[in-house]
Formats: sequence, C-alpha cells, structure tokens
Amino acid sequence: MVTYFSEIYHGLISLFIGMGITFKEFFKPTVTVSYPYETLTMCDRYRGHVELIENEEGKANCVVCGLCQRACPSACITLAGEKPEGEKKKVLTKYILDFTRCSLCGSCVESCNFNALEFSKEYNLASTRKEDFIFDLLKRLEDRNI
Amino acid sequence: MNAPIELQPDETFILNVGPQHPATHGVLRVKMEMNGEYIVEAETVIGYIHRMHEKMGEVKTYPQYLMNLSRMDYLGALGYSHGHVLLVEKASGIEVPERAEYIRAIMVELNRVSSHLFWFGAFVMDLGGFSPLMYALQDREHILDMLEAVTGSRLTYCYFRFGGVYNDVDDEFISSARRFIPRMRKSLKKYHKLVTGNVIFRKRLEGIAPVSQEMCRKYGASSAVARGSGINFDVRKNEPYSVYPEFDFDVPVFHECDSLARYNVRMEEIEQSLRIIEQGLDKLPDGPIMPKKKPKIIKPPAGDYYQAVETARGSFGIRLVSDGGKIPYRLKLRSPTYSNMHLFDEACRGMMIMDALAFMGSLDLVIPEIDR
Amino acid sequence: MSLTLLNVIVAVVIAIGFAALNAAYLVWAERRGAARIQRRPGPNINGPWGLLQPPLDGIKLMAKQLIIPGGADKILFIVAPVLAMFPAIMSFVTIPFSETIVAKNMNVGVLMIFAFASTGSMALVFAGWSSRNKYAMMSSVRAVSQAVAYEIPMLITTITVVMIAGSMDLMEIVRQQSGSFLHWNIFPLLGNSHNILMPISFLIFFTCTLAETNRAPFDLGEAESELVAGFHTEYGSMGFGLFFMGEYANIVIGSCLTTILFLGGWNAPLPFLSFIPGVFWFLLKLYLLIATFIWIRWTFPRTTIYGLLNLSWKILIPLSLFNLLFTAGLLKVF
Amino acid sequence: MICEQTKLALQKLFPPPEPQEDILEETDEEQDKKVAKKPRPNGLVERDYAVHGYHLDAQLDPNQLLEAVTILDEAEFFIESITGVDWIKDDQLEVVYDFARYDFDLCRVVIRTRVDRKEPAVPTITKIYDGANWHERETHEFFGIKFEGHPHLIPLLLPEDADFHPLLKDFKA
Repeated sequence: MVTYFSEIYHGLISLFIGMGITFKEFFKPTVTVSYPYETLTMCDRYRGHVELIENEEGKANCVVCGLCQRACPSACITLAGEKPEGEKKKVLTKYILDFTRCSLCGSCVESCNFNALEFSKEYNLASTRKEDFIFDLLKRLEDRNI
Repeated sequence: MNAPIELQPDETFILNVGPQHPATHGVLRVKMEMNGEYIVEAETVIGYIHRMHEKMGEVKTYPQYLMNLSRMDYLGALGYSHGHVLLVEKASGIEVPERAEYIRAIMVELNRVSSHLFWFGAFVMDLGGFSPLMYALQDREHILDMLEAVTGSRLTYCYFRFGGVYNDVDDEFISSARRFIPRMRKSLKKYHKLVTGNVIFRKRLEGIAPVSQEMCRKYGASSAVARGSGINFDVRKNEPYSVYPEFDFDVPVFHECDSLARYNVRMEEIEQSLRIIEQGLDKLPDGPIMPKKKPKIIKPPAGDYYQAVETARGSFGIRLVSDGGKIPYRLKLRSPTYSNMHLFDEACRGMMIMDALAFMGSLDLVIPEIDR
Repeated sequence: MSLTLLNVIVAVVIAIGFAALNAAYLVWAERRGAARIQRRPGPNINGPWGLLQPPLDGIKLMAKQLIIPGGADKILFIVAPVLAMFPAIMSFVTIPFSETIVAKNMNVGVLMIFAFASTGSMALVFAGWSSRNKYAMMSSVRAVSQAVAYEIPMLITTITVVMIAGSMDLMEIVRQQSGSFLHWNIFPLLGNSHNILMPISFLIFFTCTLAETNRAPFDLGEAESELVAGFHTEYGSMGFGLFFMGEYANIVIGSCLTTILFLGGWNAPLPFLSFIPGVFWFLLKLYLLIATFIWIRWTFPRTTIYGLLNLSWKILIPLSLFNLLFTAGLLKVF
Repeated sequence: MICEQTKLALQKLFPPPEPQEDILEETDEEQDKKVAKKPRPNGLVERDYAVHGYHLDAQLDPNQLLEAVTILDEAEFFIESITGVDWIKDDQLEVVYDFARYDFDLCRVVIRTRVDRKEPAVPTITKIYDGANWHERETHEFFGIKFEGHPHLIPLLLPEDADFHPLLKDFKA
C-alpha cells in the first residue's frame, strides 16, 4: 500500500520536474538561424567543391601534372593542357569537375604540389539539372576575373 | 510485455515495418508476424542501401579509400576512419607522432558524444517525446561546429591520414572544446531530469527487452547492448589502441539487461568521453602532426591484418588481406550494429510492437553502417 | 430566454464558428508553443507571426484530392472524419461561457456532453476499420480499449462533482462555485464540498481528458513512431483536416468541461475582480488549460498501451471510486 | 592464459607435423620459392599480435570446422565476423572466421578453411553460434560459398534475386 502511493507520488513529482524544465526552456531565446534570410559565414577550412587558384596574371596556377586526377577516388576530374611554343610550362586548357560524383574528400587539394587548387566556400548549390553540377573550373576562373 | 497466448497459425497476420517507417531511422524492414499487438516471429530484412564498400576497397588505393569509411556511419564517422588508419599504419609500419594520436583521440571522442547525443534524441523520439531531440541537437551543433572548424566538414569527415591527421588543431578549437565540456555536463543534468527520471520513460524501458549475456556472445553484440547486459567489454580497455591507455576513464556497465540499462550505458558514456576529451586537451603535446618519414606509396607487406576499435556503435573490426600491392587484396568491414541488429529477431519474440520498437531504438541503429 | 428558429441557427453557427476558429488557431498556437519550448521560431513566414498559416494550410488541404484506398469501406471511410468533428461542435451548444452567453442550457448538460464525447471514439474505430490498413486497424483497437478505460474514471469524477452541486445543469454547477477562488471545486476549503481530496479529483479528471482527447502522452491511437499515423494513416486532404480539427475541438470541449466542473466557470478568482465580464475569466481559464495540454504534449514521452490501461484500472478508477464514496460520506455528515 | 589453453585445444585437431616438412626446408632455394607460393598447409600458427592484430591463426579442413568452433564456443568466445577471400591463383576460396573474447583475457582467434573454387561448400556453424546466420548469408551472396545446413541461405544485402557474387575476383559488373 505504501509503495503503491509512494510510486504515484514520485511519478507525479518526476512529471512536474520535467514540466519545469520545458517551462524554463520556453522563455529562452531561439537558436535557429532562419536560413534564407540570414546566413552564416563558412569557417576557413570549410570544404566546398574545388576551385582553381590564379597567379598574378590571372591565369591558373596549374601545370597540368595530373596528380589530382590520379588521386581522386571517384574519378571526377578531367583535365587537359597543351604546351605552347616557346613556353616552359604546360598551360591548362580544360579542367572539368564532375561534382555529381565528388565526395569532397580533399585528396586533390592535398596532392597538388603547385598551389593550384583550393576549396571554395560555396554551399548554396541547388539545381534540378545534372549538367549544372559539371563545373568547368577554368571558365569559373575567367568569370571571376571579369 | 509477455505473450501469454498459444496461437493457431491462422490467428496471425504479417506486418511490414519499413522500409519506410518512422521508427526504423532509415531503410530497414522488419517483417513481423503479429498476433494482435504481440510479435510472434520477426525477420529483419536489410540491404536497402547496400553500397559494397568492400568491393570499392579492392579497386581503390589505400589513400583513396579513406573517405569511404566516413560514409559507412554518418553519425560517428571518425571512429571508423580511426580503425582504418590504425590498421594500415600497423600493417605498413608507419610511426604516428604523439600529437596526432592525441588529436585523433579527442576528435573521436567528440564524435562519439555527438553520435550519442543524436541517438539520445532519436531514442526519446521513438518513445514519443519530441523536445529532447531538439535539445540534443542544439548540443550536438556545438560539436559539429568545432569539428567543422578543424576538419572542414560537418558529417562525413575525411580527416585522418596514414601517419597523422590532415589539419592541426588551433587554440580556438582547444578553448571552444574546453568551454564545451562544462556546458555539456550541465545539459546532461538537464537530460537526466527531463528524461531519465521521468516515470513514463522509466515504465516504458524497465525490464523491457532483456538480452542475456549468452545471447550477446552468440551474436557477437558489443557496445551498449553488451555493456547493458553486464559484460564489461570495451575495445578501448580490453585491447588498448592508440593513446587510450594514457587516459583515465571508466567503462559503464549495467547488469539489468533491459532497454533502460542500454540507455544508461550510453548516457554514462557521454560523461566518460567528456573526461577523455578533458584529459586529452590537458595532455596534448606539441609536435608535428604528420611523421617525417612516410612512404610515398603505401604498400603493406603481404599478409593478413586485423584491427578492432570501439566506435560509437560498438566494436568495429577491419580486416586487410594484402598481397603487397598498392591496392588491398581484400578488405572486410565488420560493423557492430550488424551484429547488434541480428539479435533483434530472436529477442523481440513475444514482445508488444511498441516495446519492440523501443528496443530497436535502444540498439542505436545506423542503417548505412549495417548495410555497408 | 425564448428560442426562435433564428436564434437556434445563429447559436449553431456561432458554435461551429467558435469551434472551427479555435481548432485552426490552436494548431498555430501548438506549433508556436512547441517551437518556443524547443527554442525554434516555429511558423513565422506567412503573415505576422505566421498567423496566416492555418487558413493557408486549410486551403492546401482542401485543394488536395481525397484518396480512398482500394478495398476500403467507402461509406465508413467518408463518415468517420465527419463523425470526429460533429460531436465536438454539438457539445458547444450547451457550454455556458458566462451567465448569459450560452446557446441552449439544459438541465442535463453534463450527460449530453458525455453522450457526445463517447461517439468521438466511434470515429476512430470507423476510420481504423474502414481504411483497410493494418496500422490503422491496430490503432482503432487501441482507441476502443483506451476510451473504455478512461470514460469510467472520468464519469465517476464527474458524478462526484454533480453530487456536490446537486445538479446536472452546467450553469447551476458554476453558480454553486461563485465567490472567491477558494470556493471552486478544485479547492477543498470554502467550497460546498469540504472534501480535501478534490485536487486529486481534478488531476484524475484532467488526466482522463488528456486520454479521451487522444493527446500525448496518451496519443496511442496515432503513435507516430509506432503506427505511422494510426487511424488516419490513409487519410489525406480534408479528411485528415477534419480529424485534425476534431482533435483540437475536443481539446476545447475537454478544457471547457474542466473549467466548469472544477475551476468555477466564469467566476472571477477574487470577488473584487468581478467587474470584468465573466466570459473573459472563462476564456482565460480555458486557454490556460489548453496551454497546459500543449505544454504536456511537448514534454513527455508516450505511454505504452498496457501502461495506460494499468494507470486507468489500477490507479485512476480506485482513487476516483474512493473519492466518490468519501464525498458521499461527507455530504451525508454535513 | 586462455590463449595457451585454446592453442592446446586447437592443436589436438591437427596431426603431429610430418617429418617431411623439415626435409622441404633443406632443399634448394628454387623449390623453397615454390613452396612459398603454394597455399599454406593446414595447421595452427601463433601470430604476432602487435603486427597482425590477432593471436592464433588456425587453418583447417572444412570437416574439422565444427569441431574447432565447438572448442571456441566452450571457451566462451564470441563471434566477430565471417568472411571470405578469393584466392583465384590457387583456385581456392577461403572462409575466415573471427572470434574474440569479452573478458580481459585478450585472445583473438582466426579460423580459416579453404575450399575448392568450383564447388565451394562448408558446414554451417549456425547451430553453434546463432549470430553466424547473417554472416554466412553475406559470405554466401558475396562469394557463392554454400553453407551446408544453413536454415535460410538467401541473399541478405543484395537483392533477393541476385545470382552473382560480387566479391569474386573474376566478377565483372
């Protein structure tokens, strides 16, 4: 009989304690960032898709060594280059990133010895078409300079 | 609670729980033969998001496979990566600088806390309480922010490298981690008041879904399932790896074998992980984060290697059969929830469906990790 | 109060309007309240503070196609949501909001409300049965046992109050509680009961109201993590909308009844405050109770079906029976 | 401790080493290389835990399997996993069983058995370890190894109608 009533009593008390906690939470400020209206700045090391780094002349730093292509686990990098007459280094002519397959592991950035690749801070990527995620990084680089 | 009835075969019906069901937390299907609300027989059907990570291991080089491990378990990704890098380092004899080991341990423990927090919220939501999930996610958000600042991603980290880690931690991380620990302890108190003490919650879990020690052993259960049944088994203690012997922490063991014991184990584990993080931050030595000498191409000598680690979900084993090449000959991933989930079929016989689903929640399932 | 046909129509329209408006905006209040408890903003895009959310939701639901699953019992499937909404609206007719604002007072008002309330669980049974869905079926079976288990203590507690008031007339029950808040039935001191167990009666009644209206922590009927959505798994469009509004209308009725039976109806808590119209006090008490409903829902996990039945048969029914006998004894003595 | 006991118990499964092996070691280098390329003979090997991550490595004949697993079951080992390895050069499939312990008496045992690649079949151990059920199903679907006596040998992770075995080395998607 005593346990019967003490069980009811302690049960009730535990319920009131729980209600007390949610009551306190009710008056605390909200923590949500209402996304499209406010945005957060991405931290320095945020890993978006890769982007080419330009040198002083506005050209890509890339020397078309192909290390990133080989390091990529998902084979999403296609690049090509040519060696113009009289130049020492190869010049990048094509750099396609197939972002649909990229898993943002960062192997390409890590493998690059020529400081030619970086992570972008872009995260607002949305589209209904697959082609929108096949990035021509060289074109993006040129667009940035305009 | 107990099925007291004897049945005729035509008195039962088949209930398909899943592949899309709120309680399965992913695409898991359980085919239940029911008698009213009682389960007569259950058969778990898995494999809906099977991605064949093991075959991928056989076509990718060792560094290329790094990111696959974090895709196995999206909540406690770092623990799995830890197992992988430890295995390859052991096989190919790469020395890891002490600082890197400490950073790894801190990160894995942070990740474990975040995983347990999510489990806590999801588990209470399985039982019908929604608010604790939101509180847990708020605390988890702090961890994710910290991990993002160091690793660059929030969920599927690719942070550990053979021989060390990818980025060094900075002072900001250390100070925010130090700030996080007391805040988390305070929240834990709140959770205990709000949830653990709650009479409805206790009534739902006490004595529900007993898993005997023998059953654990026959199925190879680990993590809270084993520890909730009174088995003192934690790979970090039983088979110390990395820098875990340096830390002073306890392995919570509860002997009640019920769902509440499993819950208590995980909640206590958060506390112990906080202790490890605290000690790790105190002891964090200076030095490099990658070894000076490291083979350019990783080619472990031919042989058979095994490494077990304690992830947030239990004992994760990874076996490497190398033929001396730069691609593994065979890579086997032993996922802990695979074994834990397997036990469900037998354990849930005769249970009511709501108890069975609470039991399923207490197993801490992450379906991509079962399906691999 | 003479009743013409026009009066009846106006009264019914007002009752329906009140019920529908309450149901719609309680959804908004619940979502905002839950969000505050969980430290989220909640619906805040449509209109100021998201106040346009309920009508827009309604438009969305109405624009959707009503899908009747193959093999379902068509008539019952369509009748069920109507049946869920109907008793709640009908009950409003007899609720006295103040001394003057009442559509039709009856001297058996309590009986009428209970009669209608018990048809509410029929709606769940019809919905579960006709959907041809195993989850819905299980849910409706649960709903029956739950309704049976909780109507008993609820009625016994109500009889206690009726005994004290000596009337089944809701207005009479309220009038008996006039004076300061100490005269209310919940408080044992100055009221005409002198029964120190009245707060327990109040708790029993409140718990039963929670269970009767299928609210958390007793929302076993729709237990979304177990039975997907319970009895309304197969309902979409306005069928679902009616169930949803019915739930909130039932909450309003339950809270009205609690206010009348225990919290002194339209009476002001202190005599000198009685210059404020009674309807204000009634609505204040009503919405405070509803807020408690919402607060409880977002705090506790769900009970099990056997936990629920245990609570009813082992705790609520014995306690309420004891309380009934005790009150009867007290009334005899004094 | 338990390591030694298990080792002794498992050693009883193997006949004492034949004297021929000693002779083989003494032969010239060319022959030695040939031996090394051949699949390992059945037997119990103690491995360096620090390098390989396990203590005992027993390779045995498929018909000795149940006996060996019973020994481990009686010694209270728990089952970690079952998997296969395709040794296509030897035209053999290997089934690997991992066992470990819950207590602090650290001992990891690996039991392996090799079967012919054309008709791979080993006895099931589900009667001893219930938990072997899924592991065996998985190994069956990935390698096509038949576990004789298994109660429910249908694909687990692959679709129900899958008739291919993706982890075989000659599997082409």
